[in-house]
Amino acid sequence: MILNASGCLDALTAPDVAQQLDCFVTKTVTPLPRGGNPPIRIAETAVGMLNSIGLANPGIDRFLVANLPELAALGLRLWVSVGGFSAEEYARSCALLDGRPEVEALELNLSCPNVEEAAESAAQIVAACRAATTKPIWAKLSPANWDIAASARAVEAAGADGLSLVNTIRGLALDPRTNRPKLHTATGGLSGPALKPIALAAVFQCRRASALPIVGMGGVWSGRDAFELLAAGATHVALGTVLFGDPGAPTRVAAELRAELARFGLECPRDASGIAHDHALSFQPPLLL
Amino acid sequence: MILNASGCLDALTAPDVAQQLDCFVTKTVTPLPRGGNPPIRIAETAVGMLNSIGLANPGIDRFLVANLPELAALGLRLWVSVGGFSAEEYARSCALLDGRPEVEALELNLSCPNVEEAAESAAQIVAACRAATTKPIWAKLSPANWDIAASARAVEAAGADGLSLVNTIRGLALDPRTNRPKLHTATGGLSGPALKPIALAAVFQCRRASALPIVGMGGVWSGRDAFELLAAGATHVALGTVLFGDPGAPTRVAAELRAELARFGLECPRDASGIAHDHALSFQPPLLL
Amino acid sequence: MTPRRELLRVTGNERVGPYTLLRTARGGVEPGRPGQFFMLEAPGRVLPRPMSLCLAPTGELAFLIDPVGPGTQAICALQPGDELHVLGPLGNGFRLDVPRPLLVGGGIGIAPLPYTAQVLAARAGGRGVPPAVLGFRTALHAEAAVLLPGAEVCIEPTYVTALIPAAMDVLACGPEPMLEAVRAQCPGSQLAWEAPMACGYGACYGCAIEIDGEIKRLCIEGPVLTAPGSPDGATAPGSPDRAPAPGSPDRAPAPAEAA
Amino acid sequence: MTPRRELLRVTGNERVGPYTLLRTARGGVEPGRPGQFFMLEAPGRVLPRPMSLCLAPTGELAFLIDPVGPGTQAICALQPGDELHVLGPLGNGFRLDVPRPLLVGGGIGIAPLPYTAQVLAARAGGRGVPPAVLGFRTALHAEAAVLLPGAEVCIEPTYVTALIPAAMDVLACGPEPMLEAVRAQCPGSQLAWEAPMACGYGACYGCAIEIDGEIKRLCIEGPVLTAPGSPDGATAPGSPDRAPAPGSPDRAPAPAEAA
Ligand SMILES: Cc1cc2nc3c(=O)[nH]c(=O)nc-3n(C[C@H](O)[C@H](O)[C@H](O)COP(=O)(O)OP(=O)(O)OC[C@H]3O[C@@H](n4cnc5c(N)ncnc54)[C@H](O)[C@@H]3O)c2cc1C
Ligand SMILES: Cc1cc2nc3c(=O)[nH]c(=O)nc-3n(C[C@H](O)[C@H](O)[C@H](O)COP(=O)(O)OP(=O)(O)OC[C@H]3O[C@@H](n4cnc5c(N)ncnc54)[C@H](O)[C@@H]3O)c2cc1C
Ligand SMILES: Cc1cc2nc3c(=O)[nH]c(=O)nc-3n(C[C@H](O)[C@H](O)[C@H](O)COP(=O)(O)O)c2cc1C
Ligand SMILES: Cc1cc2nc3c(=O)[nH]c(=O)nc-3n(C[C@H](O)[C@H](O)[C@H](O)COP(=O)(O)O)c2cc1C
Ligand code: FES
Ligand code: FES
Repeated sequence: MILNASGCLDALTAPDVAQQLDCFVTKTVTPLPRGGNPPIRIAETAVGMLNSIGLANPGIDRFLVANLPELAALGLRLWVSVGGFSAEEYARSCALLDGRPEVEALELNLSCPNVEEAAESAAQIVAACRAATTKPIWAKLSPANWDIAASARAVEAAGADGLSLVNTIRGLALDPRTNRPKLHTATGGLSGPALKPIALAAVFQCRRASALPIVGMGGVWSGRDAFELLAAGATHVALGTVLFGDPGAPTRVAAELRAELARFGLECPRDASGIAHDHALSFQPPLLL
Repeated sequence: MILNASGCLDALTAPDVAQQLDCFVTKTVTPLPRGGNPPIRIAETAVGMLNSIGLANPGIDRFLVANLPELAALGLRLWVSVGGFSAEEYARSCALLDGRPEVEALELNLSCPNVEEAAESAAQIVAACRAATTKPIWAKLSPANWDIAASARAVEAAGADGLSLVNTIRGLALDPRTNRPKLHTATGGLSGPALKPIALAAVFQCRRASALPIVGMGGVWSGRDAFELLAAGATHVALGTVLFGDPGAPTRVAAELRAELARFGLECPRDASGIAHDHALSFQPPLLL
Repeated sequence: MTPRRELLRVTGNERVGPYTLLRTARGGVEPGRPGQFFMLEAPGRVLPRPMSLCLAPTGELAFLIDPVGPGTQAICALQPGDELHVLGPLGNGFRLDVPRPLLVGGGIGIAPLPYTAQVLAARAGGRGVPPAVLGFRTALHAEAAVLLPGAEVCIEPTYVTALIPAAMDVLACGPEPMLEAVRAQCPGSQLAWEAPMACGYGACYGCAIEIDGEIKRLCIEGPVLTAPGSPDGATAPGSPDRAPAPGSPDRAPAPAEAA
Repeated sequence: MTPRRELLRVTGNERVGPYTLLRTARGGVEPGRPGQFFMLEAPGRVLPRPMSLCLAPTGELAFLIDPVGPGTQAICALQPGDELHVLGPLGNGFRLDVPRPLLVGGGIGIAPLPYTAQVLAARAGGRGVPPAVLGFRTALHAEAAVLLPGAEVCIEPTYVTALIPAAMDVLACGPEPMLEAVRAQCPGSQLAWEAPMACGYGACYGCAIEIDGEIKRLCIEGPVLTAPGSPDGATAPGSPDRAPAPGSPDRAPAPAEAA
């Protein structure tokens, strides 16, 4: 399954891009509306980009009333990315979304500002949300983590149904003329091809540590990149930064991925999942959706 | 001051490269000798490289007897990088090095395999070493850390005299023919230009959080890169991966750095340190060596 | 509907003062309305770069580019026969149904005006090209004025605002300080703003600015925004009553961290 | 002393079978001893690539390159007039003071042999070039044999080891399985091994292999290592009595994590 990475596509302004995907993931929705950070919010680096959008979103209440019906009208399979600043905030949003049939799954953005990324904290949030919804919960982890495998095990134990790997990692770029940070917030999240080896390592390690299905993301630019995330252990792949330059990427990457699978005599993405591991992994993640 | 990054230069096989530096840093020395990991140990990625050398080194006892006198004979200013698997191991090596006048400072590789990178753990190691030596202690931190500024504050409180930022971050690359990891250990440390925005962010955040001087490193390829690390808050710069392709890099980067300083009307590296910060920082790190 | 993205062949690369006029085959890409923009692939870079359409010769598109950084330099280095991906037209262009149009450009802000003049002239039938005033930093930059024959040109320290007569329907593009000055001086003027853009079609929220007290995406709401008021003193219907201040953090909400 | 690194101009790029013979001006770089190697800058890549010297025409250096991946492909794409940094000569080459030299090459392993033959011939005075046997995968690959006139050539399924007479002083270069076979068959043979190399001068420990039960750096201790024994059955003085097995994890120490 090919999805978009949360925050990298607005299905309402670009429905035809969203329709190329197997499933659309919303930008992270927080309890209160957020305008986001002041400009400058984006900058380019060597084979990557930095962003400090700052979770601009209408807030969960308005999202439920205004955005969700519009998104549902597009007929897309829909995941909602949920953010917050405490386990209770996450759980409240999950509870509000639980009753909405148009929402297929919830992705918890556990790499949110001001939210501690320690394994217990992520697990606490997942546990609180688990109690609030019966929908599948995908835990999105940050690669800025000495032992991401431990986090994966912790959120699995807390009741997550899947992992989304990875969010951006903190980076900084200076303006060559002023020597000041390009971004207003100074540091921002690094995405794009620069993130790919880091994402591959995270997926590889989490697949060893946990039986959960994984949405792999980070610098996917081609079908080969998608194939490699699958090989490292992902069961699905999400496209982020590539969408900015190439709104046709979902169709292109899907075609390239099919060709790459065929080259290795594999029938479907599932057959490629985990093949980079030395020995057959002892488990097969559940298909989940 | 321009140094080499630990593990990226052997002064004994390339003394003329080491002599271009202001100060030579040894490869990390552990209590027991280590052969390192099986091949393949290195691989290239987009604008970066992965390594899983595995801390190959002769062990502290043989290092003191064999390597240290040879290094001293080269007449270099010398830092020794110390590794271990517990605070006691680090402290024991520091105590052994404390009495050696040819060693100017100790860099603690706190991003070592099997050593928890949690803030307390790094601080515990620093505290143990602080009790074992009067030599300056530089704490080398990993960027795989949700809150590196907290780690910086913790090691400062524990008695570190400086920070070395950053070590490599975990990455993975697959062989395009076999779809298996290129490295024998599967994952390895990502270094080179891909690490630069991550290193800049770490230096920037730690400079805000702590008054310690900082050796900045991560993808320095040019005098401009060195300048940017200084601007972000480093007081010194270390060269790593660039040395592999260009053993003349210390001389070249130093010359380019002088030109870059001149372009902005600055006299010495110190004048550039921290200029990327919006407001004059309230402290000036001590010169320390 | 997201606009068309196509791989277009470069057909020309000419120097115009310090700028480069890059011509491409048009393929199936529509030139769109004057003031709309395109995202041009920048070879070797991760993100494309937004560019106004400068000219639309038969079967071609032409962009005027100031090589200020790595992306624009990579685009300006393209030679005839090379190919690049082009996405567009994007955003909202100038409203052209105005009685007394005056084109106002500053520096590389001249870029969208030649195509604007051409379309206005075509609409006006025999009544010729609309008047235009242009300001430049140096005589070298002012060489770009050849692209807008008949325009009145000034060079710093004279500012282009000194050349704008009253009660005209201003269509302006230029650096932010110039646009701020035009907005203050010319009620109801249509101003083409800039912001850093990663996508150009509403996906990234990188181009957000404050419009009407709300954070909006310039690529979707703009890049052309109408200043409050009208040349006659009335309020232009349907136009935002507060103009944006891209890049001015004091107008933006309280900072938070990361995305 | 680290060897010289210089920016050299490419003077030629010729196809030889599936390989590329890249010629550069020599500058101040010494050709060194046959079997030594150079680190060639690979345009657009982070790390340079190790290459044996293939030929040393007056004022030039020439490398024979198999474009197997991004680095070698980038080097093979260089054209006359381009420039690249070259560091070397590095490592230990072949000992040439042997009474009955026989050159043995497999595939791209032919690379160091033409220069080796030339130097041996010069040392031998009028007694001509040393004998050589070469094995290749296909007839196309075998076209590279033109670089070593007079060599006996075989193509798979015949293996080059079938062509090696007894009691010769073998100087061999080729893929690992070939070198293992030669080592088993020819006591005292000098074998040029390969390992991934980031630096070529002892800085990175990336090329480590097991030699004499110890982990050593192939770039410093090799790439040429002498197999145990001697063609006559005696033990060659000063040569390692155990040959390395690069890339064979079973000989390497227990795995640990990261650097
Ligand atoms: C809707 C829209 C339409 C545009 N149309 C055009 C166009 O038709 N022609 C054109 O040339 N540009 C146009 N631009 C601007 C152009 O997109 C940017 O200059 C370009 O993205 C910069 O990319 P870069 O990689 O070259 O430089 P970057 O490294 O991305 O940026 C370089 C820096 O230079 C600054 N800068 C911008 N202009 C100048 C300047 N004149 N001198 C010095 N520094 C400067 C920028 O603020 C930026 O921080 C347009 C922008 C937008 C949003
Ligand atoms: C001392 C030394 C001397 C060398 N001399 C030469 C020389 O003179 N000429 C030369 O061409 N090479 C030579 N090599 C090998 C050469 O350095 C590598 O092929 C090169 O570094 C690969 O870089 P890459 O980026 O092209 O491929 P990478 O992506 O780095 O590697 C490609 C992969 O292909 C594998 N591979 C290697 N050879 C082949 C092959 N024939 N077919 C398919 N896959 C292969 C490698 O194991 C590697 O995993 C030498 C190596 C050493 C250590
Ligand atoms: C502009 C931008 C905005 C993003 N916003 C969000 C967000 O709201 N929530 C979230 O979980 N991730 C967000 N991300 C992270 C992406 O979902 C993704 O994890 C990351 O970009 C890595 O994938 P990529 O390299 O393919 O872009 C954002 C990324 C970018 C570039
Ligand atoms: C081959 C290699 C070996 C390394 N060995 C060590 C080491 O022994 N101890 C250590 O603290 N860091 C080690 N590092 C990390 C570097 O010191 C440095 O932190 C990192 O490479 C980032 O700098 P760079 O991008 O300039 O290479 C090693 C890096 C490389 C590439
Ligand atoms: S440029 Fe991406 S939302 Fe406007
Ligand atoms: S190649 Fe770097 S030590 Fe041998």
